Amino acid sequence: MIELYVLLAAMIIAALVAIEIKDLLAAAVALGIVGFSVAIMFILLQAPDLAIVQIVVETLTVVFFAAVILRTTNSDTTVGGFRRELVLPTVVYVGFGLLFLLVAGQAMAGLPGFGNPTMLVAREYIALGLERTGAGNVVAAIILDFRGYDTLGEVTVLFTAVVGVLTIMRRAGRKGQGAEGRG
Amino acid sequence: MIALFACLLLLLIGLYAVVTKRNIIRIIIGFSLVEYAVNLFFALVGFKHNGIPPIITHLGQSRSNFVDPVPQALVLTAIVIGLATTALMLALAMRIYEKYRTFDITEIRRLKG
Amino acid sequence: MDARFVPLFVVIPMAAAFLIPLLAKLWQRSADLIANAAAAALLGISVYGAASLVTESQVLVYRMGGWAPTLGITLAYDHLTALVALAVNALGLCALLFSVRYLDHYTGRWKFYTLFMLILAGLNGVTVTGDMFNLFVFIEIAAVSSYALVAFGTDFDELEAGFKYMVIGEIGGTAILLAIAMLYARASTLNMAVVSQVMAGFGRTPLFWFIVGAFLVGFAVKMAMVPFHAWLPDAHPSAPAPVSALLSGVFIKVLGVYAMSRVMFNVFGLSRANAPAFFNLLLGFGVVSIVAGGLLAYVQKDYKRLLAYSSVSQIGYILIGLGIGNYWGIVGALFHILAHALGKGLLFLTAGSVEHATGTRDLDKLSGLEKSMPVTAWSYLLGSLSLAGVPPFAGFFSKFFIIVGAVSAGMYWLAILAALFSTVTLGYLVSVVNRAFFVRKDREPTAAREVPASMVIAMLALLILTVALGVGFRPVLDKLVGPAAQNLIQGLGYARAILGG
Amino acid sequence: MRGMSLIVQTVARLLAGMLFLFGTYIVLHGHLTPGGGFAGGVLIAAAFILVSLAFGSVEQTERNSYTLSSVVESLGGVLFVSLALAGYAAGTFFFQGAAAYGTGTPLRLISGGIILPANIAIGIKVGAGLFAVFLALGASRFVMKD
Repeated sequence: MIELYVLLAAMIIAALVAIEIKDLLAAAVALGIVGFSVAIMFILLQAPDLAIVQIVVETLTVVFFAAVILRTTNSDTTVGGFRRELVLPTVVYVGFGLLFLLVAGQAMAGLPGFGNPTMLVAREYIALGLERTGAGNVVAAIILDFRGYDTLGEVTVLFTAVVGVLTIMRRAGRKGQGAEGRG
Repeated sequence: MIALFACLLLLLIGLYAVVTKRNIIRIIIGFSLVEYAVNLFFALVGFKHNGIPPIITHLGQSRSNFVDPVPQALVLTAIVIGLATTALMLALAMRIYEKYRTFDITEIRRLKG
Repeated sequence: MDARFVPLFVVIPMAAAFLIPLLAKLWQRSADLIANAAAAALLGISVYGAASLVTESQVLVYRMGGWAPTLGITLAYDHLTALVALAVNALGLCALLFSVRYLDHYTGRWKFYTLFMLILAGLNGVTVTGDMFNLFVFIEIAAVSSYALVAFGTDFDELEAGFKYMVIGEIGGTAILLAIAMLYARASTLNMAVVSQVMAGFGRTPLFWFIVGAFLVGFAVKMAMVPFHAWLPDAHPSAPAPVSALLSGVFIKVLGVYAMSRVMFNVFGLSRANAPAFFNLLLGFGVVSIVAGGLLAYVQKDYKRLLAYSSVSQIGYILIGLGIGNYWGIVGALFHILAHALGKGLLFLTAGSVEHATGTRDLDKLSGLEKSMPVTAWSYLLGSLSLAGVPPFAGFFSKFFIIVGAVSAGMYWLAILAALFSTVTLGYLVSVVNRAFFVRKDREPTAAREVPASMVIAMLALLILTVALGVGFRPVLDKLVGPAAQNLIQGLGYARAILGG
Repeated sequence: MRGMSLIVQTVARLLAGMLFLFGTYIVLHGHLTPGGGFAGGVLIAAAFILVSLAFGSVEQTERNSYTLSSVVESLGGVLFVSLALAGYAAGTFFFQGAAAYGTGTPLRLISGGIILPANIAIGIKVGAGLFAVFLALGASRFVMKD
């Protein structure tokens, strides 16, 4: 499992780059690196379904980011250099983070050990998946048959977001309102 | 266990950007990081040592060492929801830029309280 | 009784949302028709469901796809569900009727209706679901459509409020997802009833409290309890008035209060007897919300912003009702969900009609509207009396029950505080009457005409419901709110009711 | 938006065809192999995005494809809901799966009951919806009409 840890380290470094680098386009690319590392991680975790979806979603996310950044600006004037007003929030936040990790560590001691899931319902899905739904891919059997209602919800969230994007991109929200401030 | 901690660390990095950064695009990037971290955490939960993907390729195949398929199904949904929210946030960010000509939230803040 | 009607709560608004974009291309105004018809159908099945529960009184369980509870997703319909569904769909129909003419100011009519139907789908989905992950999915449907609707006007403030709301709201959503991931890792199942049985076997470990805490943060953001309220006073005023009514009236209660009580009481089996610290925490948040929301509402100059801060304060009442944790406290909280949904929905609709008629919501610019807009003015006055807890309106009974609960639990200071702050509520709500509706000495009455008939009907319908709920509180209490409170108090008994035996 | 050079256009056309084909394959085999309606739908959207990037477009075509894709998206949604409703209307459960649609021959293309048609509906919906989002966010400087 050494490659898992190497990937995790790479992800954390890329994440730090993504939140600190000055150029927004580069930050979006760094975000893409994190996303693709997640996809590789999914392959290592024996989840090919997730890996495929993560790859295509990540590509699309970077395309969306690039589309927005190219239409607006890619320079971020708010990062870089030492800022006095950021010292206090950062210290407070680091304190909060350490506390969170401590509490989460306590809590995670109660989880079943890593690599030994309980698989209470999962066992039934695996046993019944092919016979009861006819699908060889157990994940597909779960998302579209056993828990198809969730997928209806998922598709609806996507539909909501699409309608939401179209709503927000209207030229003017109110009648008689000019297209002020646009260039 | 270390993998789960690394996930939470990634979550904290993303949350840091959301809380302290002042550039809208940077906040969205931070939010995406939080999302990845939670998805990865959920996927790690279903991992099984020496497991194989839960896909039956031929009849009569042994299914005893399949990894847990449930987190995979749920994370799939969560990834799609994440894409949807990111797209909506980007649309809002773009319209805000068109109105205010900046991504800096300290220059945008017109609402009080 | 047959549970076959339960999935219709989700199917009707969802199908309407998918159909509106198609049919609106052919005929613009079909969106009005479809949306109102769907909302009327939703209200119809809520009434039907509540009526049949009252006569037979049992939990209805619907198995999606016919799968048994551990395998598939189950929907559950009990008295609590019936109560919340009634509030959601009654207010939904009135708000949609109000929208028909209100939208004359806006562009993008079919987009508004599509998103509104999606909010209703999300809220109803959260109400009827009996599955942890499904809860998250439907919370996201409702939340994502509300982000877009808050920014519907696409003006400076609206976009900014939408973005702020979206970032804070999504952090809450992610907290809920993290909690579900942890919960699945331990319980290895997702059906609420089964989860509650499995988790009961593991005891109150640090993991248990971590999961409870993550859920609490998520729901606290959704219900805007102080100190997680920062988004609400921006988001609710920015939305179009019918959406503000829905958001303040039912959205924060379904996604926040209802979902939280369902998870905490029925899944984790928390009660004042076995987890006093958690309930004291709720009391603390409730008191802070009442005080901070009430005092901040006093200093607002914007009509809708004042109402938004008032919502924060009223959520506090619901929280202390739950936090008291005995029968009367919970009854008061649930009754307040109904009373506040109708009352605050009505007040936001009057705000919409004032804005529609005068083009402003700045209270310093309004004066003497009582003459020109009598229906709006009287709706506002009676609605605010109800919210402030003046008998015989609905709000009086909810606050009365909460005070009875506090006294019977021996928390006299809480009873005094609740009574005291209902006068504060009355103060800031009536100050609007003074400023906007009565003629002020130094100023001419604002020129305005009463709003069109459909908007008047929507306001009157809510007004009649508010009055009816107050005058006829007895049957509502006996048949609906009381059993709903028992649904929460039974705690882990919920699992037995769902799984049967 | 201006189109790109002839070489880019030719390559893009080829690639887009392959992407589209691959997306369709992934949609149709979602119940047998990894992937499914969502992954395939995104690939189909990507094929369209590639073409619109390489060829550029005039405002009118963009508007038409925006309208068309939002209509197709709604159609996909309606299709999915009616698949779910079919079992309900026929007197069994909402989202009735294999019991209503039959399991077919296991591990062949025509199997999996509701899963295959549902994947197709999702593929249509996701492909059209994400292309519409791309047009709204990124294409040329036109602004959405109502």
